[in-house]
Amino acid sequence: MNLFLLGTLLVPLLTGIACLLAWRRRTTQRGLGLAGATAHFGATLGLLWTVASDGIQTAQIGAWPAPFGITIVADLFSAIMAVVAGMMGLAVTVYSLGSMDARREEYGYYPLFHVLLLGVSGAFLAGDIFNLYVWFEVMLIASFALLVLGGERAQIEGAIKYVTLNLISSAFFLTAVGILYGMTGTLNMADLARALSRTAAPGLVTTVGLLFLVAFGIKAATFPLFFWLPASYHTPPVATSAIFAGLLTKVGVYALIRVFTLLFVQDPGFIHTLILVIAGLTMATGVLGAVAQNEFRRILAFHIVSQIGYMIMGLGLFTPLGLAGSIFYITHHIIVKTNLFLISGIAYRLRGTYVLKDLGGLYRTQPALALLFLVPAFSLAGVPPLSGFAAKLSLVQAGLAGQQYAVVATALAVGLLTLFSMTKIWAEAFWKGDTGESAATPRPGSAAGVRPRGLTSMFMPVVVLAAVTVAIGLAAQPLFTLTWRAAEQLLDPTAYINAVLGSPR
Amino acid sequence: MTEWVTALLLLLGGAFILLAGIGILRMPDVYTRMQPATKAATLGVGCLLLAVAVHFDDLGIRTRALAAIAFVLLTAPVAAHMIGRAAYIVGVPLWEGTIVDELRGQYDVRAGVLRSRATRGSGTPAAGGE
Amino acid sequence: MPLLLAVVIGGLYATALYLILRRSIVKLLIGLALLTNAANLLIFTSAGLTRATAPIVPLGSDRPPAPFADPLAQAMILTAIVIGFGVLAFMVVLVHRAVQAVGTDDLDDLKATDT
Amino acid sequence: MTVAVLSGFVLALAAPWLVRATGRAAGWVTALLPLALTVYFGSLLGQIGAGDALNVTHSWIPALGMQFSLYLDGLGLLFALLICGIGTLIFIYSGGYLPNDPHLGRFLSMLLLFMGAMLGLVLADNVIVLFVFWELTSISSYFLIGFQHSRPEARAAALQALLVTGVGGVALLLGVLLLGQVGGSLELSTLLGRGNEIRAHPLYLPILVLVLLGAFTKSAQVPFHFWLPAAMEAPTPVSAYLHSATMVKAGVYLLARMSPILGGTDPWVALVTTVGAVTMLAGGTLALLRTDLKQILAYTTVAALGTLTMLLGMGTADAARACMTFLLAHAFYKGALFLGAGSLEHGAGSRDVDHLGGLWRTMPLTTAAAGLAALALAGFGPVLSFIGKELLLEAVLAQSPTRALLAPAVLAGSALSVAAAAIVGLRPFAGTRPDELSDAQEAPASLWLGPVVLAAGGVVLGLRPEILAEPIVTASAASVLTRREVADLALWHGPNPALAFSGASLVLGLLVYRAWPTIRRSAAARTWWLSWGGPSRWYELGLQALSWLAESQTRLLQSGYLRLYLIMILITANGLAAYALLARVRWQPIVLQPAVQLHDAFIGALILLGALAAAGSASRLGAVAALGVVGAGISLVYISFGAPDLAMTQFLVEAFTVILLVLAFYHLPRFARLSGRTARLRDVVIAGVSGTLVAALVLLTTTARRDSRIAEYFAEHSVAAAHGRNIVNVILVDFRSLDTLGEITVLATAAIGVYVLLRLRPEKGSTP
Amino acid sequence: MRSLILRTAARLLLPLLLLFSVFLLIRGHNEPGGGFAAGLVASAAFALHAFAEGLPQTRRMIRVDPISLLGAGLLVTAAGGVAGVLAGQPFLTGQWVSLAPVGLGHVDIGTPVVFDVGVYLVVVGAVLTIIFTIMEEA
Amino acid sequence: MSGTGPLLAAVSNVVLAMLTSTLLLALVRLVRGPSLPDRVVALDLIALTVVGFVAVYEIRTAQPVLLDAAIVLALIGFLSTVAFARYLERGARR
Amino acid sequence: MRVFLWNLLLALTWTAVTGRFTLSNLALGFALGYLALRFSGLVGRAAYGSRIRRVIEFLLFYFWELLLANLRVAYDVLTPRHHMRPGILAIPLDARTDGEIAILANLITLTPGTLSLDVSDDRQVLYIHATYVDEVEAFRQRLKEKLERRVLEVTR
Ligand code: NA
Ligand code: NA
Repeated sequence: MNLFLLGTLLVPLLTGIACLLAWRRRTTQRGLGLAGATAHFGATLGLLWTVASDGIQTAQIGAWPAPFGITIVADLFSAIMAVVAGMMGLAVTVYSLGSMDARREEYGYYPLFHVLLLGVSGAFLAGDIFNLYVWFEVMLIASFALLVLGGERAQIEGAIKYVTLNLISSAFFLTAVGILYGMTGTLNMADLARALSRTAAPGLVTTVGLLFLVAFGIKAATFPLFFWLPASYHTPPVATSAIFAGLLTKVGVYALIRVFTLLFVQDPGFIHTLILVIAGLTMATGVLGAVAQNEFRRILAFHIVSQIGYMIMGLGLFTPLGLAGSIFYITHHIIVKTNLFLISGIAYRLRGTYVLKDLGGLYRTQPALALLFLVPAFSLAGVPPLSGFAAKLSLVQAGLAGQQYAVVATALAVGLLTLFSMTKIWAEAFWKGDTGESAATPRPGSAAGVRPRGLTSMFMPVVVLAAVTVAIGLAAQPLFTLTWRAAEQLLDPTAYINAVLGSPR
Repeated sequence: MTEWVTALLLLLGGAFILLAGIGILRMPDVYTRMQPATKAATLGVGCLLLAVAVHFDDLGIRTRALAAIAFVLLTAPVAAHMIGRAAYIVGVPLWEGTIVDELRGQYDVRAGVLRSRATRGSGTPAAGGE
Repeated sequence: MPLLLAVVIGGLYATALYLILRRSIVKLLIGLALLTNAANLLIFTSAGLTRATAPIVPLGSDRPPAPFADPLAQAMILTAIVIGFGVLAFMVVLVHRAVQAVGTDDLDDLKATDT
Repeated sequence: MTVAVLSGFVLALAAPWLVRATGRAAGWVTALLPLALTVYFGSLLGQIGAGDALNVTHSWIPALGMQFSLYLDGLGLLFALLICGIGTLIFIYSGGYLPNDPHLGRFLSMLLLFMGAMLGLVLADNVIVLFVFWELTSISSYFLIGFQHSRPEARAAALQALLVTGVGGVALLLGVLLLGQVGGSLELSTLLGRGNEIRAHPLYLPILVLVLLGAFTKSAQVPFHFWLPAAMEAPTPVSAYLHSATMVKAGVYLLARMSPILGGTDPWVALVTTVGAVTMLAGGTLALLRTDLKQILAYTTVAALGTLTMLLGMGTADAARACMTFLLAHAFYKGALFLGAGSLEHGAGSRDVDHLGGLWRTMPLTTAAAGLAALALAGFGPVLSFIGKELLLEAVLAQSPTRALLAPAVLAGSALSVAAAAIVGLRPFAGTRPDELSDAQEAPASLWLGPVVLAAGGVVLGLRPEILAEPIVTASAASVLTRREVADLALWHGPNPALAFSGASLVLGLLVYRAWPTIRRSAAARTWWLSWGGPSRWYELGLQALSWLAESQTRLLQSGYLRLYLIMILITANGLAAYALLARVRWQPIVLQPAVQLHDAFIGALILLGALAAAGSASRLGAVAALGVVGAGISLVYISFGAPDLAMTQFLVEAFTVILLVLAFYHLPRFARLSGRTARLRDVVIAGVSGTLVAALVLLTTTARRDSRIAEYFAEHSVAAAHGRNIVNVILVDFRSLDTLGEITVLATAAIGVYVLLRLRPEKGSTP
Repeated sequence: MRSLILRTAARLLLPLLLLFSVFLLIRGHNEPGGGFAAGLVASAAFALHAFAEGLPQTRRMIRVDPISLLGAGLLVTAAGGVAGVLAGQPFLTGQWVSLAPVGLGHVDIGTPVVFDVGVYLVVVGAVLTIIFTIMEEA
Repeated sequence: MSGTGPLLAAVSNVVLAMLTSTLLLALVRLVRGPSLPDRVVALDLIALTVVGFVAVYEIRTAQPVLLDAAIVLALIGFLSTVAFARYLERGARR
Repeated sequence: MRVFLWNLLLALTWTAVTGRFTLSNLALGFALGYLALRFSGLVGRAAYGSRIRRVIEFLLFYFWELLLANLRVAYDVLTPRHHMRPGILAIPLDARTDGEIAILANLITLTPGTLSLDVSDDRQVLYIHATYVDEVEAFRQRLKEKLERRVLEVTR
């Protein structure tokens, strides 16, 4: 049994429990949270290393053989996702140490955070469709609680929509799982793949696939199912926004990629083309939504939607290059988008607002922050040679190879609009001079010259993530090799199925 | 023989419960509706559980069936009491054929006090309900 | 029986969704509760119905007498029920707080966080 | 060569510290790098000029066909020398131009970044790498235009330049990727040999259009020219370097580079020549409508870029030679003029020709430099530009089919240049000095050095073109033509038609100059159409349309009404599922076993009616009670089909749900009927369709059902291996205990969620 | 307003329900029941007590804060799972011992049973946290 | 439906029909109200009837395991009734 | 002693419910019952005698009453006209302890036609709703004598 595989699940679980046992003891929880996040990141790195060198890792929970017991399984795609999740967990934890207020820390922030990580990691490792549902719910309920933690009116309002629409998604998911189980009598995904490949009712399989498409489409925030995201992501404390932005929708994307490469591959001419159309529309509507915004975090939130379009574009293309591009894109996006939210939080800490009109002068007073903003912002827009460029380039190349010119053109045009909206933030928050109003509601201690508390631990993850962005942009090849291998695994699931079920005689 | 007893008890129980169903529909106010709904149904359920006790020749099952009867007999009247009292407190009207109401004016809802007849005062039941 | 239950399940989904589409936040809540029930019943039905014994091994035996009801579907539903309950509890309180914060149960008054 | 390209980036990172360390000498110090590079590239002149090409390849992202490959031929060398040579002067100039600016470090850093990017662009062999550097030049241009970032105009101009060149960049990327696909390689050096195949490919035309779009936006061709004059918001060294000598010529470079691959076809000739000619005339004309020196120079740059483009469109050997010569000449004189304008501004405090005059006494060096450069702009005198212009005229007059059209255009273009040259070369320096310029003084060495060297360089090259110009022009023209024809550059070619043409343009130009004040006055009254119908207006309209589209789309989609979100989700799901069920499913006879008994029907009715009661109840608690009924009905189904655990749990959960709702509803307002009739009808239809689809799906599932071998396994092993007789419970705590672990985590987390929702209320002024 | 009748009944029902919940918990592995149902029954007992006597009395009676049961319960389940790992087997692998205490016959005790106890604790903790918090709000 | 003779099978059919009819009758009262206590009485009756249903089903299918479900319901079915009553009284007190 | 009896009762309930009448199971039930009693703070409160005979007598009487009353309700429910004369009466109480009052009240509720509504705070009066009140005082007396007296006989 691979301890890294287990650790990826167990560490956040045990950390969550430990934090829960230290209920209302703030300092202890901070220490536990940091230690747990570090250990989790370590475990995920170990997992990726093992998967990359030794191949797909599986474990049968309770020692019950597949397909009877629950399988947890890590192929390269899972492992990559887990590593990025671990990295974000650690980065946001460090950031939280500086940014989270004492009351929230006391009232369950750390336990909830680690339950969230548990849910996310579980979803990445689930080899069983119902188990995936359970992890989704774990992640969701933790995100619900984190979203409302603090109980401000905007949080509550945003949460109503977030919760309702996600529950609808869960209902679709559960419905689809029920029907799938009814049809096949199994839940293990590898076993399902075998069963569905010789199904007598391909039309029904397609129908169920569409149900999954809607369920995960909502989670992933694709067009026209994304409404919960822009309604809520800008409402909680920024560390929470950041971890949401980095991880939650990506679990939806992960699930889409997983089921539409492993399970529902009988009718790619229909389903994958549909996904491609959705991808294009998602990119376009998301970026237009962002263009209409004038608030730092709202712009970022709409961009998440837009970027989801790129992530599923590779799935729609359904080629190794496309999928590799998608996985690369997800990785890049998680790092970059989390970082942008973290930076918006620093700007807020310094200026007391997220409204662009009231921000300004950060370029003059905070040149380091300005530089740090530019890295993820340009990367998001796909400016070379940052990580986003390699990501976009691979998708564009895959699209051209598949002669999907419309979606390629959309992707490139949306990239330009993304750049437009990043420069809007740049021009308003950084370039523009101090506005008179911006000092209207300064944070306590943010008066000129005084560095507010906690800024160091807020800056630290931002610097590291920016460095990573630059690094995987300049040296994209190693990561790309990895995502390429991951994509090949996805497109030929035999290895996955055999790793779980053993080779067929 | 036990089969016939079981059958009889089942039919009796079913009949009582059906009676409760008809009663709850037919009776004119909430207090009179509770009569069949609580009593006939409790008796009916009692009969049905008794049928279980008779039918299964197993001590464990029999004692558990009797325990279930006891539980029903314990909880059903308490539930009825709670509803009846709540109904009165919120002022659900009595049927027009009601001949006497010695509870009128005894509740002081605001203070949370129910007086006995000896210290009858001028409190009135609060209006409302759903 | 599948036909009857299919109609029942369809009806439950329809009512639940109808309630979820109301403006009243409280109706939304009741709709969500119904939806969970509907999904559970759907799993139960599509896993196959047997008017048969519960999947419990009699004392002294080592497997249940065939035919027995599908235990895995039941376990799934149990898990889903628990999850549904937890989520519903959260939602109930969230709605309560929302009504407190906004002072109305009209969902149309809850749109400040969108554009 | 790799080091040469990357050194700029490395030094860019160090520049802020360098400035801190060297203070006022920073400009001189940083100029050492371009100087060294100039020397390096100069040393390659012999080899490359002889027709060789250098090729360096490093692996980068091979999976994407991206390798860091550089290719140095005559064309690349010409540009590299320009970039580094002029760069040297610009860095020196910048140190003097912004001596006390606290952000000088950032400025030099950006400038170095640009230089590196520009070098990369012209040396890249891999088209993607070329695009990478292409974008980097746009980005650095963005920051440099917006250097005076507190000015809204500067920010707007920066954005405009970025967007316009960004559109072109996107097109270029698409174009080169398609080119790579069609040509089977992403290396220019390889593609150069595959022009015939590419031009025959069906994708040729899209590729051509896309690449041209990239080139035209970057090189400010009509109708994309408007960003360039606006970019004059940038500090003068930037205008001189990026927006005149180098970056804007990236488009020209691209056309030249692509000539062997895409050129020579009818569409190429038609498009490139026409756009170039129109741009030449438009630039020349518009230059006359301005009084700001930098604006005038910007428009003459537009005109020059048009000329170069036109020449590349013609595609003849003459034209190629003319193009390269003119390009070289233009870099010299335009750089000198811009820097001179900057010196004027520095020394006299103004750039408006109407406010300048008689400065030749106080600023003799600047005057000399500007005068020489203005001569070059006019295309007369012993300057390289004269040679260029003569070659241009020869090329145009030699080309028969288009001569009738192009010759008058070139004549007009030359005349306009002459006029512009007169304006910038005479106006500020000649005549009487206005009083407000009394304290004007000569600029410091760092500021006059650039213009003087550049202007002088133009003269030297004009007099002795064989030193430098001939090898460069020959080699670079060879890159365009893919064959080597030695360029014979000389100032004096003897009397020929071109010379006559030249003379005519001179006369015409001077006439225009005489009439300039009148032209301006009458034009001022008529430029309204420019502000309403000009391309920059389209840009504005485009931005407005974008924000209108964005806002209305967002209002429509992200309306804030939860119901509408749900409706959209449901309609999507309904549509997809209905399509699949109707079009993709083969229906089979549905299963009806086990048969329905009377009480089953009653239970079914109970559930359905209970649900309807819950939906229709006018009272909240009534609805909760009805919900309880539904729960009871479902428990009965569980009881009827062998699921006592489920029934038990359902009872329990139902009881707690009721308690929960009752407790919570205590504070909630009563139901109000809020939706109208139409809305209710709409929702009934949507929900009804969903329900019907679910029912159909359930029925279908029963036809496809197969028995679960998983369940069979559990039955087999429950007692033997897991020590439990209740298989459901054994599944929960053993076979699938991970699910249960997740499930109780959900429950515990929900409890914490409830707790924090009710206990943790906002304090005044929180939310970090 | 208190009800004498309800209070008296609750006093009787509280031990009965608690007993019954333990019964369901223990029997759950072999008959209908199990940690979840048992936990709900136990919670019902305390909820009933709170309805009859008022929440403060119930809290005083329980003594522990229900929220601490959450961590404890999860710890118990996780510990049951980790036991397998420590024994070199996969996570959550059942570890069984067979006991024969005097008079009780043959009893199998295993980590799955421990796991169920953890479930029970979490359920009690969660449900009581939820119900009590809402009751205090009301 | 194993383990029962034809008599009990027939009788249980009749009784189940009676019980489920009662459920529907109670539902009618629940819908009609008019007061909340009326609805609660109906719900209470439904809970009791379900206990009876379980008992009959147990005999019908010879599955004594169902008894536990009946006991659970008997024990806590009235909890929701108590909750409703508490709710009503609080409302009156305000 | 009372505690012990209570505990024994719980232990018996346990064995009954678990369905295994072994000594060990009884002991386990006893132990669990003890814990439950300690936990619920009930120790030292109970008041139950061992008047088995009187209990049985009472139960027989009560079930007979129950049946009669049910038939009367049935008649009323099933016939088209209502024969009811309902009213709410105050019954003065002789019962004193919580247990006595609760048992009486529940038995009254279980009897068709009568329903305990509430007990006054001073425990002097039990308010009941009765469906067939032919004559108020006679009804009151009959209830006290037939039911309360017999209940108190059993409990005291
Ligand atoms: Na996200
Ligand atoms: Na459970």
